[in-house]
Amino acid sequence: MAELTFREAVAAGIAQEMERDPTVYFIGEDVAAAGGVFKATVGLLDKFGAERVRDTPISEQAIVGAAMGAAMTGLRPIVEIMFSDFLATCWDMIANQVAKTRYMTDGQVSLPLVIRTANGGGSRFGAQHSQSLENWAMAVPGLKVVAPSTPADAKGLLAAAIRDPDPVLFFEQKSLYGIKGEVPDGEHVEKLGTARVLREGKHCTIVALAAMVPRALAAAGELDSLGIDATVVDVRSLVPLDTRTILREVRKTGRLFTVEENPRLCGWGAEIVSIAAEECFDDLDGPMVRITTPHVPLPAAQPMEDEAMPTVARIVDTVKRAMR
Amino acid sequence: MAELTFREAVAAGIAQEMERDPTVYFIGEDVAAAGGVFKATVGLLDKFGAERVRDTPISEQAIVGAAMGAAMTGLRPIVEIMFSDFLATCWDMIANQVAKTRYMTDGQVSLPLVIRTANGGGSRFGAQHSQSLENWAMAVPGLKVVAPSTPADAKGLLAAAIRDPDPVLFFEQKSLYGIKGEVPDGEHVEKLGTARVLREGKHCTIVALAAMVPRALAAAGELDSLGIDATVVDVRSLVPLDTRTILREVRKTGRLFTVEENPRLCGWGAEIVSIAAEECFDDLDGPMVRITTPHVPLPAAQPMEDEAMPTVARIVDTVKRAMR
Amino acid sequence: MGPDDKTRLKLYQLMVELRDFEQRAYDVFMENLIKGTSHLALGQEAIAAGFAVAMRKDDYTFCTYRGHGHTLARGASMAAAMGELLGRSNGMLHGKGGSMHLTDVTRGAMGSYAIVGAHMPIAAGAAWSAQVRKSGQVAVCFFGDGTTNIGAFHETLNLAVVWKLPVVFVCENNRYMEYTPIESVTAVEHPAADRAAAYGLEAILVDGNDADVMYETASRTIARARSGEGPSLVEALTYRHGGHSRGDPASYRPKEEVREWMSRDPIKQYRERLASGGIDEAMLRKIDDDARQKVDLATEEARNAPPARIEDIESQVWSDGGSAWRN
Amino acid sequence: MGPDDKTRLKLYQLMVELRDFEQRAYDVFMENLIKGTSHLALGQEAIAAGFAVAMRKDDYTFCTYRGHGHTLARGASMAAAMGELLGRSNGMLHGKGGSMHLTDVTRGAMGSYAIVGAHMPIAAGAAWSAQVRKSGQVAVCFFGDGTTNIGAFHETLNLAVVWKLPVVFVCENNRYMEYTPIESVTAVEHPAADRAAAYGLEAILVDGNDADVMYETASRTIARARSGEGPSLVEALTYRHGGHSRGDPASYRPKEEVREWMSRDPIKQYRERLASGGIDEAMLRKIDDDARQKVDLATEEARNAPPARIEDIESQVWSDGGSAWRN
Ligand SMILES: Cc1ncc(C[n+]2csc(CCOP(=O)(O)OP(=O)(O)O)c2C)c(N)n1
Ligand SMILES: Cc1ncc(C[n+]2csc(CCOP(=O)(O)OP(=O)(O)O)c2C)c(N)n1
Ligand SMILES: [Mg+2]
Ligand SMILES: [Mg+2]
Repeated sequence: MAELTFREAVAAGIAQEMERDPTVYFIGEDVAAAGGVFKATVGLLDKFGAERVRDTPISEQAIVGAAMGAAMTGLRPIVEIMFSDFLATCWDMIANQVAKTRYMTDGQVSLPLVIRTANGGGSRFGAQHSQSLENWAMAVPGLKVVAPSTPADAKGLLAAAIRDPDPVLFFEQKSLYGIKGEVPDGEHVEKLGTARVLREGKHCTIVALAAMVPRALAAAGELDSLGIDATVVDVRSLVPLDTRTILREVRKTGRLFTVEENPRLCGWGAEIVSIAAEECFDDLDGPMVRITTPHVPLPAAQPMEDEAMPTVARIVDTVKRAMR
Repeated sequence: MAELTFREAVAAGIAQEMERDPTVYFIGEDVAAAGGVFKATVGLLDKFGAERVRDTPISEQAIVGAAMGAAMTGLRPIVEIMFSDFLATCWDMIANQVAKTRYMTDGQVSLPLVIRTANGGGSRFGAQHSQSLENWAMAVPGLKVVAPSTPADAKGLLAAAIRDPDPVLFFEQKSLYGIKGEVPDGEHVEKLGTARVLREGKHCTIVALAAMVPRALAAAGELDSLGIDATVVDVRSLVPLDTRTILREVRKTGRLFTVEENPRLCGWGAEIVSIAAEECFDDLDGPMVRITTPHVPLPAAQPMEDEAMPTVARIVDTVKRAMR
Repeated sequence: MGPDDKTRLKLYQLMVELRDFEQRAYDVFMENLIKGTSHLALGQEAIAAGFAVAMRKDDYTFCTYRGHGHTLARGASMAAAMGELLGRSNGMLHGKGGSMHLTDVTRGAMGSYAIVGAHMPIAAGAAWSAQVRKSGQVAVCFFGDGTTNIGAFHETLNLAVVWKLPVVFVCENNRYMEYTPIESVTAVEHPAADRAAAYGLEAILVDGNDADVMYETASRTIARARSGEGPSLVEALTYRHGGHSRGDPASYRPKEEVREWMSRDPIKQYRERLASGGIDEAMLRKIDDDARQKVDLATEEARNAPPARIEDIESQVWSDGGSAWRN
Repeated sequence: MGPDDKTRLKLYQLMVELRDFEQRAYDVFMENLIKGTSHLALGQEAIAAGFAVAMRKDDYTFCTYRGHGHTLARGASMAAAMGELLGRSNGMLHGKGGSMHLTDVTRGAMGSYAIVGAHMPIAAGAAWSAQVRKSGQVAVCFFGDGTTNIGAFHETLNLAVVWKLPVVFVCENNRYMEYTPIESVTAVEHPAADRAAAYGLEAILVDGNDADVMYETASRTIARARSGEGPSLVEALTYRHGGHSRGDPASYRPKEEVREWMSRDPIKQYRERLASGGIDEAMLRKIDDDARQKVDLATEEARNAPPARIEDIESQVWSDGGSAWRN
């Protein structure tokens, strides 16, 4: 096992797959010579050359569209959209073209294509560079959606996304790029659509994603000392969604909390709560509560941004009060 | 009271406000000379002239951006985006610029601007011209979201949207354009953020929006004859959301069903279910169930499209089985 | 000079087939058998035929909602096309796509896209793939005059030139974006040709109603792409004989304009040229008759096919054939 | 000829103030007082100053994340700008926007936008509003070379010309989009000037490091817009003295290129021109000293201001001052 940062693990995942499969190509803005603005693709140009690792103009529609056309005709492209906020500038390509073309042609084309993007807040970049937008993708049929929380998963889930025969949106939380963790040596591939139980408790189940996972774990630690024993589940993949694992854990504890970085309305938390409300209502012992950023654009200044996003303190406090 | 079609009511609402307020301008593709591809703006060019009612190039980003710049500087523009599916081509303008600029500037600018768009399925147009996308807008802080179900509301809520000092996305369900209904004579303005209880029942509450409202009502009629007495609520406005009315009705019956035209994941139904799951858990007598289109792009052929969208039969059947 | 007789007959035959198919599509629509919409390319046949005849079998076509002709021109089944329009289970997409999305990947017809401009970068992407796979394939992308004003047009042209992609962009300037005259919403007279220089490209403005010209233009630009010299942008002047889509009587068009363009019908013109060039009238008549018969058969087959299958609704979202988003 | 002495001194003063502010922003960043990012326009001051001096008080400025200078040039408070960079409650946006979003509507500084190209149609919209309100106002929109390759650029230019809007588009060609040389991703040599013809516009390519040239260009294009003759597209050649954003050492740039451009520093050049044109050295020194003092005071004020207020998080989503999405 090597200790890697999250950003190194991303580069390692791409490198592993590009080595294995000559049809994997990687394009994006400033990704080649510069190694990406988050330095998550450093070294790839040197390893794989300028044909397979290419800088593009600032043309998000053309970038995603080009990847789609290439995926339809024999390549397995990886695209970087620098910040997930910029997905909006190519949303037609993603939501209307990439997501729907296989279905509309009744399976005549496959779209093995990965769109990687830096997601989320915590960098004091303001509302146009800080959004957590995994829910935009989740709401569109035809897209798979993945968001890892550790360096090992960054590598393993990215590798799985690249091997997947369908389009995958891969969200890399900016606030995680610097964290370090053990990453298995040699080929490492995870399985999409599998949640991971990180902690088993008796009293409630806290479900979290990406940067909210370490916070949920820290909160569970504090709650323990208050006599509340919480299960913590890392969702990892929103589509496919591992409802089997999630519902099993909810049933065991009878209480569900979700921790979402995104703004309040229509997030993945609402989806999971709604599934539980329909499918395990009788196992519930009390209200299900979502912990989210308020429904506002994210402010830039450090104290405001820190307070807006779900903090460990707010998770602890919310769970404590709801469990009273 | 005059009987108008839904499309006539839209034109009447725009005309009422353009007459009243000289700062209201209307732009879009084929909206002026042609009166819109859905003929919902016929007559406006003649009434208000080519300066206030303008055809644009096929440039959705420029259209919405121009409206935003104009709204910041003294106009109250109305924009037509021909099909809601095309919102994706200008999603950055809507989700990142229009929605966030007031907040980012801490209130230095106001954005009194309405984006009208033809929404939803039932026209056999296929997956790129049939989406119900009100949830995309609902998930973005800074946008108000309205979707009327009757000609009277089409006029009254559109007038309210135009008068509103904030950006409103106004979804006109294509399958409703042809329906007729009484519309109050003279000035008619509704209030945003108010749901309407259309039927009061004892056993369950069915919450619906836009084209699903008549279906929910028809289903309630059939359920009645099966001994199930359902409340039906027309949500009308997703942001602001009239949670007071909705939760009150859910509390009264103890059972909640939502009927959504959109695909399965992360819709407004999930939001309402989640609010109920947190705020009136103790009043619930059983699972809350969402009735939606499956999580697939909408197919084109008539039998497939009809079956994919929530039908009266499916609503009846779902409620009946859940209430057993 | 111009193409040889065999090629000319092929061009003529294709144009007649596309014309007859579109006219039949109009007729069945009037019978209320087409439930959705349809956008006919009546009058624009020379462009589709000119390019299709010049293309290699494994080249890629990308087109729009006005794409029946482009798809059929690559050899896709007429019965499957008509079936798709009628929402039948024999449809090319088994009812999932409808008139606006005809696709036959086995023939290189890589799809009809219904959002203006969206297919342009996708076509560039197929060309990129051909380039790096060194397959020698070329992508040809058809679009309208109105499409030149959308952002995706600009992004695509720039990228295609910078990457020297083997792709030919063909603007079918039929003078209208839906109901609006193109000149009223465009900053330059020739929406594509006047913009070629903005991408370092030659301005190519040709008569889109002349099948020989279109064949020659296609051959030249495809050869350029195939030899690694990069993309081209062609503007072909043409005219829609009918409205924008089903039910549009196109009454916004000046009568004089319509009359003038109808007199320049690409098929009538070409038939006369062939006849005066020594092609036997009987041969032409046989092509006409065969085309009509082909369309008759295809229509019959589609009419008799059962409706699209409800059980297909939840298939083919994913490569495993299904649509499961959860376990 | 060129501008008169009063104008020249104003141009010089503005450039020095913008330079000193940016340098101070860099310093406080190095002190780790700026938590987010910041994009400095060091070296590009002549463009901001030339336009700001030529603009009427009620004209509109739209700029990018690299917008400190453009905002300050309109007369916005330096203390409020520095406060915003530092995330203080005295910030121009009270901490909500940060470095990339400086805005002072009372000065016509209509916002700094952080998504490439997005502000271009918004600027056109402000011009449309001025046009129909017959206010005589002009909108000026600044953006970079890299921005010319995004779709919004194309849509905006076309619309602005078709509607003859009173707007001036100013491309600050500093040769790089972030870390990538512009020529490696652009189909033409001059990303804006070579594309003007695609919108029926004159190609305007000027020395963006010459304040007199920028002032003259600004005056001419603004006058054209104000008189109803429509938009202009200006390409001003310039250079970033530093990296793209905080912490970028810009080591990807050839040393020779950097040396050459540094020798063409717009402020140094202009100071020499003024001095050799008979302006008293003491007068120039006073401008230099005043600017430094102004920046000192502003920085002091910002440093001493309390941090942005947490209670503001949920305010100003809506015009009622709040953020309620439910009742
Ligand atoms: C982004 C987008 N905007 C608007 C439309 C609606 N629309 C469909 S066809 C069309 C006109 C296209 O004109 P043109 O490019 O000239 O092609 P033609 O129909 O003449 O073949 C419009 C506006 C669309 N499909 N996509
Ligand atoms: C749509 C979009 N894509 C990418 C980015 C990231 N980005 C920020 S600045 C920049 C380079 C812009 O270059 P240019 O237009 O030349 O302006 P400059 O920074 O040189 O002033 C990029 C790619 C962005 N903000 N928005
Ligand atoms: Mg056209
Ligand atoms: Mg630049």
